[in-house]
Amino acid sequence: MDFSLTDEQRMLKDTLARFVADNYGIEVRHEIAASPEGFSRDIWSQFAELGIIGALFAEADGGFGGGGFDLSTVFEEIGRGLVVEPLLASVLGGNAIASLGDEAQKARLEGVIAGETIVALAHGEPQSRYDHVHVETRAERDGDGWRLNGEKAVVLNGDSAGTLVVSARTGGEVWDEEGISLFLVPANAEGVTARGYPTIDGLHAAEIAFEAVTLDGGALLGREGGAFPALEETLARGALALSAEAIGAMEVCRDITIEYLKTRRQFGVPIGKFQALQHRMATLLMEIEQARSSVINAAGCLNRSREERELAVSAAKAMTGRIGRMVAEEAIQMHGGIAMTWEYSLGHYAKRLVMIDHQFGDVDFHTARYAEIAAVAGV
Amino acid sequence: MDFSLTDEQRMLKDTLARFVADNYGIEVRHEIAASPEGFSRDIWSQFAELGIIGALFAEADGGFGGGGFDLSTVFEEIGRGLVVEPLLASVLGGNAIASLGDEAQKARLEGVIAGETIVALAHGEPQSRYDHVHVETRAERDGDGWRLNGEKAVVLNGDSAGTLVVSARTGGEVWDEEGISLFLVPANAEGVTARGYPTIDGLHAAEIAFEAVTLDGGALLGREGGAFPALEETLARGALALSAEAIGAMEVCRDITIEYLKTRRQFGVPIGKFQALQHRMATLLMEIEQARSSVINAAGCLNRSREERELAVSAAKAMTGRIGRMVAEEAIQMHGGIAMTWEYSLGHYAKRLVMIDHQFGDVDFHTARYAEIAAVAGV
Amino acid sequence: MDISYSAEDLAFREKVRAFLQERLPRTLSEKVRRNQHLSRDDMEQWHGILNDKGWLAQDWPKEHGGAGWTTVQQQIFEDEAAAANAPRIVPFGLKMLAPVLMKFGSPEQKDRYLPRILNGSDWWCQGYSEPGAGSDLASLKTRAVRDGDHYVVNGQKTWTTLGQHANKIFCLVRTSTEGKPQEGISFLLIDMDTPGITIRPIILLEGTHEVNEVFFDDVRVPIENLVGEENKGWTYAKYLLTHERTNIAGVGFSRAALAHVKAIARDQKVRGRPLINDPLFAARIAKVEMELAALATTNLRVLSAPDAAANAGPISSMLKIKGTEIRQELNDLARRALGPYALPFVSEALEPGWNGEPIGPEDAAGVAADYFNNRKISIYGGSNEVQRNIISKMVMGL
Amino acid sequence: MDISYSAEDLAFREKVRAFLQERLPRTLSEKVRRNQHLSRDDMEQWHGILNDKGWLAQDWPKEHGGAGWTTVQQQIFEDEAAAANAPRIVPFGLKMLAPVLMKFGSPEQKDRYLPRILNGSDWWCQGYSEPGAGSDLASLKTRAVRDGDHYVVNGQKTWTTLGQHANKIFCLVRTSTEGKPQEGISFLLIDMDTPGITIRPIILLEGTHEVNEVFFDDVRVPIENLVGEENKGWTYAKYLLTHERTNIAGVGFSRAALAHVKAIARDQKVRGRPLINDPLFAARIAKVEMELAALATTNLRVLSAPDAAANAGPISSMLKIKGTEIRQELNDLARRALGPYALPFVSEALEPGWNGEPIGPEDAAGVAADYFNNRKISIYGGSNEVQRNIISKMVMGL
Repeated sequence: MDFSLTDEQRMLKDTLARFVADNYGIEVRHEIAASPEGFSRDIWSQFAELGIIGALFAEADGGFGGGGFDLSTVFEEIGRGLVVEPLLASVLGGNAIASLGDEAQKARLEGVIAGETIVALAHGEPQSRYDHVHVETRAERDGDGWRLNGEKAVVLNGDSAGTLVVSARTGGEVWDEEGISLFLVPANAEGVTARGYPTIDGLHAAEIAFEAVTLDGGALLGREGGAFPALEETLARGALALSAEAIGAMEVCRDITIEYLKTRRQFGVPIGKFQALQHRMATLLMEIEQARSSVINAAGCLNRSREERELAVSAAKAMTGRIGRMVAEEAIQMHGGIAMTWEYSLGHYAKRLVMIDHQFGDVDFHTARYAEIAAVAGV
Repeated sequence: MDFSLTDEQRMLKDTLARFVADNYGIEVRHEIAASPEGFSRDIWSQFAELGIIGALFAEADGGFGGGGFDLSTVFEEIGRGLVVEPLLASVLGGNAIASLGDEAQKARLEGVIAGETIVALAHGEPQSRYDHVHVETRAERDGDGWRLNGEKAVVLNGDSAGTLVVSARTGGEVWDEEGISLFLVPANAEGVTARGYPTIDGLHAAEIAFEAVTLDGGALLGREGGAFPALEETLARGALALSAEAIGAMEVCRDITIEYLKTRRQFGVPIGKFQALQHRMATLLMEIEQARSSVINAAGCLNRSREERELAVSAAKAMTGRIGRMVAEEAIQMHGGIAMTWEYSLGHYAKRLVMIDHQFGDVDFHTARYAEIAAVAGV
Repeated sequence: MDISYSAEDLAFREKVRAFLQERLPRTLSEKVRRNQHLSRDDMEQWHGILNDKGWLAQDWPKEHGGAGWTTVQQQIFEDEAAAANAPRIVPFGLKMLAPVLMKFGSPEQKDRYLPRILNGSDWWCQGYSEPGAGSDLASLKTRAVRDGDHYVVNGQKTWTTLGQHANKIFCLVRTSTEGKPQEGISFLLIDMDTPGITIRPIILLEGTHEVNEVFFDDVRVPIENLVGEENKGWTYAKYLLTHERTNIAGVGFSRAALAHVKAIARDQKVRGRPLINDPLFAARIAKVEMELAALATTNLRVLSAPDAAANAGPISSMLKIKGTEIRQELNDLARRALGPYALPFVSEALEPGWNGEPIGPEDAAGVAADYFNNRKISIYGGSNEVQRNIISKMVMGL
Repeated sequence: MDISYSAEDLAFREKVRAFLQERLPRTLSEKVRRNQHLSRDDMEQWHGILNDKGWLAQDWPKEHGGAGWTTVQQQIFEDEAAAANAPRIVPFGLKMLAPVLMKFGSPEQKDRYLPRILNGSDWWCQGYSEPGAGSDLASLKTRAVRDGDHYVVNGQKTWTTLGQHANKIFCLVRTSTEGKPQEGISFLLIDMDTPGITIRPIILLEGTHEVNEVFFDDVRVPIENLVGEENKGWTYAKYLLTHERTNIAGVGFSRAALAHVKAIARDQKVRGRPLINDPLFAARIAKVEMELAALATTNLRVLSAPDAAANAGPISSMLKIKGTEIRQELNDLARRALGPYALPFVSEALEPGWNGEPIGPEDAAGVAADYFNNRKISIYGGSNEVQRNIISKMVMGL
């Protein structure tokens, strides 16, 4: 048992933290978030140079990391810096390619890790909500290739990606695990329409329609109809990354709030002298430690059995979802009016924290899912 | 709209409160609770003389009350005094007889109201949990009469009642509304075995077995298989009574705790000066007011449509269940050690409050039930 | 006891419903339903319609042109108006300044200002809060120094809601530093176009412009604009707080919000089944629905109690806390119900006149923004922490 | 990072399991499983078995006859022992007095008392709390006045757990009223059979006798029974609080409690379906199960951190609060799960040797009582409110 980072992870963490401190202040961040793509290609290639993107992938795939604690280390700092660059999209799209791709397909990862290619995972659909297996988009055999029809919803960075990894049903019914395939689709393919938009927490996403999109045989990732296990593992990585990002954002909220409680005076004393606020702050501290432990569990279980992994990941996502909302709401409330303003950074952290719960499964979804998996496992 | 008690209700309330103050101190109450029957026949006949039992029944049934606010007025005082007399059993058994009985059967109510006959409703079963329709006990035609087989669980005052009102299935399957009948069963009938016991909050209940109990034709209350509507309304009265009882107990906990916060000193000041405790106490105050409002709603809807009544009753039971637990736990916690002792009255109120949630449906049961009824009603 | 409305109240409710159906413009109710921002014209249009009917100043006595409604009638109107997605009445002139003027203003002030509030000639905003003062109003620093026939005002106000539309501001200013902090405060009426006043928008965390900072730099205010006596302003401001009893709980708004949550939850599907039938989500809705039904009764108990005035302080505090908790919970449920579609945020979609195609469910655009925006309601008007302090002191004597 | 146990720890766990399987008497584990009360003989039997194996004094160094286990090993034992329904080790002599003696006691005190703790000759109880002092230990009033070779002790202690079985008590007593309240406190060892001591049971709200009041009336205590220096007792008592790190979180007990809840919820049925599959109940279980998994890791993070000693105060506070919250939630779920069968309370069923037929589910008898009894765990040993104060001061500097 060892709860300390490796030297590499500590270096990675320091590098990213320093970069954010030097180049990614909140004003810069707002400007980038408001730009047409919602991220900065320039910063993105610097991330590549610093090895941040590479840290998300295993050596076998051209990276130098890719483990659970590599992900959690990077995303914790992403959360701390409110970074809007397409890291999560890269984890999702990149991992699907890494898991299922043949050598030719995996060659794209070089461009991803070099910061040249943006990939996105187009999986969620207008009716799927958080359901991992809900796929209505269909791919039909068309000669040696495929014809793709369907709609994908809230695809992170889907308006900027050069390559979309698209889930589509090649068999089975809407909620079957079997029959889901993943395809590599060039964003500029005929019949692909992406409508990009900002999200309330400063990210970018897109609604993407596929109308009779023709794909060649090399577009299929892995076995026809057999993509679900890799997709599930990819979503687990996404959920872990989001949970770790939440930890970083929570800790910033915590620190800003403690500082405010110490300096802000009311009725003649620092408001941190009010015991009601002290006790609520103490509760937040504990809850954040609990959330951190849940993320450690998830990172540590990423390579264990499906059941252990999914239990730990659902626990982390449910706990960070619940505690993230609590931290966001309590930090604003304990501040009062100032935290309601755009100018004060806290509100932006709060928005991100609350919205993380809307990505890849919220508290209720993952709580029910945990209960189901535990019931099946009989634990 | 009028939120004040009628003169009669106010008199009833004062009478009962004065009687409890004079004759039902906590030590007396403990003694009565520890006695073999778990209540006092002597006190019970005084209740009858004072009109407390009569207030639970309509004039047409020989009482002088029976409305929702009559029930809530009496039971609030019962809660305040931690009274263990068989009032709830009388409401349940008595109301079933009043609703369904023919003239001959209803004649028993005179004895009930006079404090001479104890009735009990034997409805819950070892497997039924809180489910109103779950009846496995069976009654089969036997000549002009019936033969009854089955087991009833946690029957309030079932070990002291002279007459048991027993639900049994004369048709349908285990969870059908149709097919449930109610029977009047003499407690000393051949084949009836009651095993009485105290409950943790000071009441008395019994497990009752019916083995080939022979009943004559006059034992059936109302239409064969058609007892459910009256049974449901009876259980609604029971839930209302319990909710009102909870209000009384909560208010006592509140008052004891406020008093303690004012007088108990720690670190040189009354502990009520600690803001964290002040805010928690303020929360309890509000929650209790909300619970009271939910009980007013239930009492006011008792005679409205089935849907309005059941929504309001489930809301009251769910809210008093949740808030009752909160008040019990918080009052103990804010006191500290002293509240953990038998000698201090608070703990006994806390036990009753928590256990009320185990009678006729807990928070989860009534929350889910509320949601179901609302969904069907489309409100 | 009787929890039913009287026949008169029921008839009144019918009248209100009929009025709303007939006179509330659909252009307005649609904006409200979709959480779109209302323009100044929108708000003035609705005020005008109400004023034509004599229903704008609902709690004013008839001699001042008010409707003279009972508190229960006012509550009925609020409930129905919210259910019909009517715009809220802008309260600063009608509900905050007017009662103070009626009680403490000079005859000239009443004659001059009350009609202009009614007919929309004046748009008032409130100058109470200051940077660094927050819920501790007694510590305010904006000074007014007597200079001949004028006060000279210097200082800064903040959180001035809809100040960007206002031509008038009523202010608490410090006219003395002697005695307790509350004792040197006066209540001044100020023209927003007086030289020396600047107004600066404060953008809220979700990007909207509702509140402002107002700066006073040697602003000369005629002494006849003083309300009541000098140094008694704290009394007048407190009068308002204890006077205000209707609609603190916001029951009508919460009912409308609940209906919205249910509409979303019927539309959203989980494995083909409406979200509203998902056991966990259904329980969340049921819980808040039960709370709201109780709050409606708590509210009516307060409104109809004969001793309500005496208890108004702490009981208002309870209604404020529970009311905001419930509303915030409903805002939370609405965003939860949307799932991933809470994320898209096309801010133009919230502006008047936007006609683009929505992303995701039809009225999803403002839901997440509304959730964040409404974090304010437990902060402003005396934070819920200050309300709990009041309850501790006044009800419990702690 | 690596969240797996080392090979050595896993091997240790196997050894503990094998031992428990072999040596834990089923008569004891059955009583624990059913929340029955343990007699003095029961507890002594288990201590004896552990002592035979050399595992009784787990955190003592080997030179004193301890097992010399690491904190992680101690935690593993606690987890496994709880899972096997082993009785808890009575901590007063072994875990509370012994560390103080080892650090501050005289050589004679160590030689005399430590072996007697190990072999069960002495049963110690703790004399810290006083009526009216509660979590504010520094205000204690029991006086010890020097008189020749003795202290004369007068006063009263309370909440003395299992004092009815004890022949010795270690006490904090006031030997001086000068300086700060903490400064005049001394740490005394007292024979329970000294003339002038009376013990009176305190019955808890659910009817059990666990704690006592102890009265001191001119009790003469030899001065060699003073531990360390006069007036330094507060330092020794605090040493204990910061020293104690293992099993504050009670992870093992909570795991056993969770297993019990699940067993009940599999047995109970809702419309024929196990309660454990009811969506609301399943969500309640899942929530606390996730919390518990996180707490186990929080606990291990603390135990394995190199700087743990420095942080022990506030971090112990966190583990105490979360640990008790989770355990109380599990007690709550167990009583909920039973439905109406939480009500019956046949107190004899909790006594050793009862052989009657249970009412309702087989091991329901002690569930509600246990829920009420365990309200104490967030009160004693420094209430959770005091723990939050500690966190505010030490971690946040508030």
